[in-house]
Amino acid sequence: MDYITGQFLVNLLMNGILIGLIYGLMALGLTLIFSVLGIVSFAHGEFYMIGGYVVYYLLQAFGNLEPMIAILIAGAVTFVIGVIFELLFLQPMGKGDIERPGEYAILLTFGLAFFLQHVMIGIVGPFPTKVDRFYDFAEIDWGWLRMKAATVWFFDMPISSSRLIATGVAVVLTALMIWFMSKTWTGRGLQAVSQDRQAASVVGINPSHMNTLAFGLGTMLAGMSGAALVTVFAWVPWVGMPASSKSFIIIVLGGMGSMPGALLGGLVLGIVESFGAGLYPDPSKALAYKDAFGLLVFALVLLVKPTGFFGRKL
Amino acid sequence: MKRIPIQGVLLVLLLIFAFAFPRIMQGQPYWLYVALQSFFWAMMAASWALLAGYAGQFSFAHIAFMGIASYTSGILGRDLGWSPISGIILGTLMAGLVGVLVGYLCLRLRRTYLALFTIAFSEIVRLIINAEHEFTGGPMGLYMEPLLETTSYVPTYYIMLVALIVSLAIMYAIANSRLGLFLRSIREDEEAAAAMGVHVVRYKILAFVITSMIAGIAGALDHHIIGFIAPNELMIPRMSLVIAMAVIGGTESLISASLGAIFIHFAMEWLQKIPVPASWMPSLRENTATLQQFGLSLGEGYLQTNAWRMVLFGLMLMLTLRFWRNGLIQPLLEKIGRQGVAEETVAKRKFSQEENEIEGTEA
Amino acid sequence: MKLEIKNITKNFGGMQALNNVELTIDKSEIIGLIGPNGAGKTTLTNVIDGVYKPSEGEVWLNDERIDHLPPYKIARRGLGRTFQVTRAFRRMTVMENMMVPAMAINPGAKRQNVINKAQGILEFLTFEHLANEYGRGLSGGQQKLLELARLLMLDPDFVILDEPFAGVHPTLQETIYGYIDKVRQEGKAIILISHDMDSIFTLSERLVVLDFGAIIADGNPQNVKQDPVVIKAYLGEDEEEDY
Amino acid sequence: MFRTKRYIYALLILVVAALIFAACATPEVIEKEVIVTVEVEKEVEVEKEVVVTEIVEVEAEAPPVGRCAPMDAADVEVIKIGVPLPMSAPGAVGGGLAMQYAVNIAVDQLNADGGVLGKPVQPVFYDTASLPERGTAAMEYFITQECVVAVVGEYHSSAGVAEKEVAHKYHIPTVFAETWNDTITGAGYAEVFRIAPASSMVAAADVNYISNLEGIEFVVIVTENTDYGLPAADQTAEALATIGIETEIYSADKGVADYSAIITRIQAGPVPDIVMTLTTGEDSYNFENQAIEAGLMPTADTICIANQVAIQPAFWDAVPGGNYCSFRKVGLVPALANEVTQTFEAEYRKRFDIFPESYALEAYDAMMIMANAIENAGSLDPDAIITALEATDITLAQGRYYFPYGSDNPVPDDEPDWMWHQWPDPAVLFIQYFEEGQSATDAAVIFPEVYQTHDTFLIPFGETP
Repeated sequence: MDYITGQFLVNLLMNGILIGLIYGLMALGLTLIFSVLGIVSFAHGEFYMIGGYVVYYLLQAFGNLEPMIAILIAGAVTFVIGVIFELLFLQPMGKGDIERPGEYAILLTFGLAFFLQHVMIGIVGPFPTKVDRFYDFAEIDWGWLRMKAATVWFFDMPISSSRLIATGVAVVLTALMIWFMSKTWTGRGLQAVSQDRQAASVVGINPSHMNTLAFGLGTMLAGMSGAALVTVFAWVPWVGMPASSKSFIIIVLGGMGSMPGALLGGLVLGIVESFGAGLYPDPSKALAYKDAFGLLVFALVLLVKPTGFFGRKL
Repeated sequence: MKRIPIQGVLLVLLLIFAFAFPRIMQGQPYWLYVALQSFFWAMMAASWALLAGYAGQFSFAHIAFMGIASYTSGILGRDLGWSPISGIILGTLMAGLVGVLVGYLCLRLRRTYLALFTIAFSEIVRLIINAEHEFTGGPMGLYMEPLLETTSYVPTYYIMLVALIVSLAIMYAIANSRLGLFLRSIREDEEAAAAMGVHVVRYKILAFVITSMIAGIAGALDHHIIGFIAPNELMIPRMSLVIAMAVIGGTESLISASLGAIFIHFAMEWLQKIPVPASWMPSLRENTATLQQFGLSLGEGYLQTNAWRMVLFGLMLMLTLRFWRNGLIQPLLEKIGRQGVAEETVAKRKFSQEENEIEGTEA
Repeated sequence: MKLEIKNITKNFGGMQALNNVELTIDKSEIIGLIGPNGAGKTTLTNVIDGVYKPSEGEVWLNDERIDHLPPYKIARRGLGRTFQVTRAFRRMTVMENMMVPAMAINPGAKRQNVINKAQGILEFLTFEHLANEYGRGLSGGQQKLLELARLLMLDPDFVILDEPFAGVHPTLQETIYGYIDKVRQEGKAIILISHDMDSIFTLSERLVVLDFGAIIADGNPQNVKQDPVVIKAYLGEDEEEDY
Repeated sequence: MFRTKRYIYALLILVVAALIFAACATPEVIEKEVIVTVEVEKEVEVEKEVVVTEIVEVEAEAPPVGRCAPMDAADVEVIKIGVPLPMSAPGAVGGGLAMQYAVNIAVDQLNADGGVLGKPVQPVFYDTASLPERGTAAMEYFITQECVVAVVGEYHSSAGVAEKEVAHKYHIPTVFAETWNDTITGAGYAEVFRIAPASSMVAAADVNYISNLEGIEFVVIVTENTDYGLPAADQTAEALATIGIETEIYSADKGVADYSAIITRIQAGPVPDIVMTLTTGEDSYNFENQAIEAGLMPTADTICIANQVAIQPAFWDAVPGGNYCSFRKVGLVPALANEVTQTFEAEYRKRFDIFPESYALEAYDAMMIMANAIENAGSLDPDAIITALEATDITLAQGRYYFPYGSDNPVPDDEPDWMWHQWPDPAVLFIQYFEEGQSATDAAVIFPEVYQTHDTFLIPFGETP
């Protein structure tokens, strides 16, 4: 246990915060979908995966494409897929044709996840790919802050530059999303629907359009987070499964349907995983249980306070 | 009840077929083995249908109970030299015990929350089995003592068949007893059921216990027959297979769910390669490179579709949910069984619809 | 038979839904429970029924304290209720719906006896032709009837009817009147919650008025009607147009 | 509860049906009938006598059923060879696809040269998804449905352990291509051969290499939580302990994308002399990239031993800072490719455009070895094929194949059990990059000495040879 020093703990915390912000971005779309449609999309990770692949193939085809534009295109592609799926499969839920919408949505999105993942295995193949970091950092040495192309040392603590870029994208996207939800007419419409469907429809908002829009936006956010993270992690068609389960954990931690909650939940999950893996006594199992720590916290929160930190009543 | 003779006849025919299967498939142990495995899936799907379709508890932990029972039996056999039979019994009890725990923890959780919690539980179980490899064998898997010291599948086929029939009979009896009635009322409306005097807590837990014990016995039996278990079998995609089988069969009928499982298991085997008509062959031959690009390949008159059958499967699950909410097999069975009654019911429904309309205009 | 509600207070977060409610019912009678929207009528029902635990106070049924008991035990001890929004078991037939309470209170019940009893009740409520229909196939009014039928199967001493006339066809309303009469004849107490003032005044023998979570009047309907406090509480509220 | 009578009737019908059909059913292979009966008896009381008597009765007239392939090549139109591979989750789909492609190349070559024994060869693929249950199904399917004469392939040991049992049951010669678990050949079945290394062999090679380096005291192993990774890590750690080197193992589930906590933890402890990666595929890329970005390896103090997927060009996309990492490569490297390898590689590159991975080479070779053995045996008789396999002496893509220990020459006591029917020479090489973006063909082979293209066992960090 002699490796546990103050510096070590600070490093763990920092790692947890960085990855936590990224996790938060992953879950943002899911929480939006939940707040408006009241369902959890089990195919969330698959949209995340598709977003990453869109960027990968765009950059393969047009090598000098500005990465940020590639991210936007990835968002557009996943938006379209999400909207099509919503129109074809989720619309009947809003119309009351479905006996038990909650269960229907769970099973349906589960099927979609299965479908998309295997379609991608068929199309792109099962071999890992990865996109190199979008931008190289300049070389700097100021003592407390050193930078090289791939790494930044902040008080001697190494931080991957691609991770920093992804975190930046995450923060910008989250800010944009919160602005969109609170300041634009459409965003307020979404919020109105998420709070009271009937009242919203009385004041002239078409809830079923809002459903479609919310699902599309949710999948778009998933796609964009995948697009931003394809430089951080190696990419395979089943990369979405862990992303999905992390997103579930996060939205439950933060409170289903709450956007700031998603960010906070992401941070909590990142920190819990980081400290869990860093401090678990048996080193050979520390990493093996990394996912289990998050799941355990998740299960406990579900049991003790299912509404999470910011959640509304069940 | 008078109205099910057709169904009854069908059932008997089906049973006769099932018992005659080894005879029909003489010299083809492969199909016998496939059938044997399909019975395992049928038990899983039917017990999940009881839990989800009757009691309304959409749990994803079913495969974990299967794993718990199998691993308990396997480890007892390895470390304490227990015979498979006693191992299976204890494994099943263990699954039931964990079922009590999970059922109790899940009392307050509904729908999405329940699904998420049970997924987490199931993953934690798998991660523990994987990580504690000194004890469980971990990813290297665990040898399970064979149930019978024979390489023929005939006796094991009958064992699984009888296990399936007995478990279906037990579940059918439950579904049609007071307990089934209460479970369905809980599914429909917990609060109203409680107001009608139904002990919601007890029956919810009971549903978990019974179904997880059936999943447990199915798993323990099957893995003793295979002789080996690996944690890969507890992965969530395997659970989705169970769910898809039950959904495509029909979650509100045990027999439909189990027939769905058997049907899908056979279909998945058959779909490994699709026989391609000779007339297509020349054009397909020219495109061999394209085919291989997508993980397909062409044998003599066959198209390899290993990866793509999963795509088909996912699509089928989605379409079934969207357009045939009672599954594909259940409506079929109902149609056969209710021919005489159909008209009467339609008339009644029409009547009540009219009444509905009257009220609609008034409100 | 005796139902005592002693000093009940119920808080939701900062909001006080019920405030020191005292009510005793010790004989067979029809009690009308009225009050403006949000007065706490449904909350009171839920507290009596065990869905909510009261923040303060006690509920006693036949000299047994029941406020800590779960709803199913309270139901078995002889207190039944309907719901404001009907809660039929939608994917069960009418007959199955009715078997649930009968089987729940009497584990040893013979299936045939239960069916016979249910058939009698269905005939009385004039919808025996729908015995094999699914709950979801029924109209709103028929669902109300189904809830009443379930209550008869449960056979409680105290019956709480929450808005039994809301959205019900006039012919069915007659049936419900008949039902209330019958239950009254059997010597049971009925707590009737309704916005339909005509029915309340026609039927009830005692009238309780709730406002802001407190009882502001309790007594003979005619007297209560004249009570200035009650008139004030309803001032500016057109209760008929609420619906 | 309500319809007890109906259940009794139903059970009665069941029992009668069981009676009739258990009587009619002929068991395929009956070895120990007595035990059969006893077990059935425990399972369902009602049917015990029925099954007992009938099975025993029928047993006498039962024809021996098993493999359906004829013994003589003249009796078949095509020679079918079963190829079990993982082609869907949770198996390694990538490995399965590559091996399928490699087998197809081998078959095309064989058939272009006139086939085997004058008949064309046809591979029969089956998806085993890394599950033992699927493995058994695959073998039953091959042997009793498709009438294959032999089986080659498989990627996952978890499926392989089940497959070897069925191969043994039907006496079908089988060459395993990429299953490393010791027990595969350790069981000593006459039918089972293996050209992949046993995991103990690889561990031994790793240890051998490390023991040749100077000043190594502390090794960190990062492994994946799979049937490959865990035993490999444990065996390596055990062997390193015997030569006084301390190890620390970190094992991770597949799909863990973020390793930063563990990297921080390693950095907080004593500086490791070597960080060795036993995770595979995308997981190894993730770990290596994150470790390199964090400055854990490679440095002047810490040697980076990457996973062998580092041989792929994708390594440089995924791990841009991976210069000076060495990696262990099982199977040939481009620098040592012979003519067979080059012909195969040219064909393989048409689809994948990379130097074939060891499992692709093994799949190709396994098919070729089997074809060669059938040709030499001159018949489809399993005994003849097994004899021919034991006498294998052929140079293929990975080098010269032979099986030193078999029925004529049993495994001696001082050799481990798994040497039975095991090709002893899978090349286990250590290769090191010394320029960023370097192609694997140009990288230096640093170990073992016989294959060296560079004369030290390690190119120190930052130096260019």
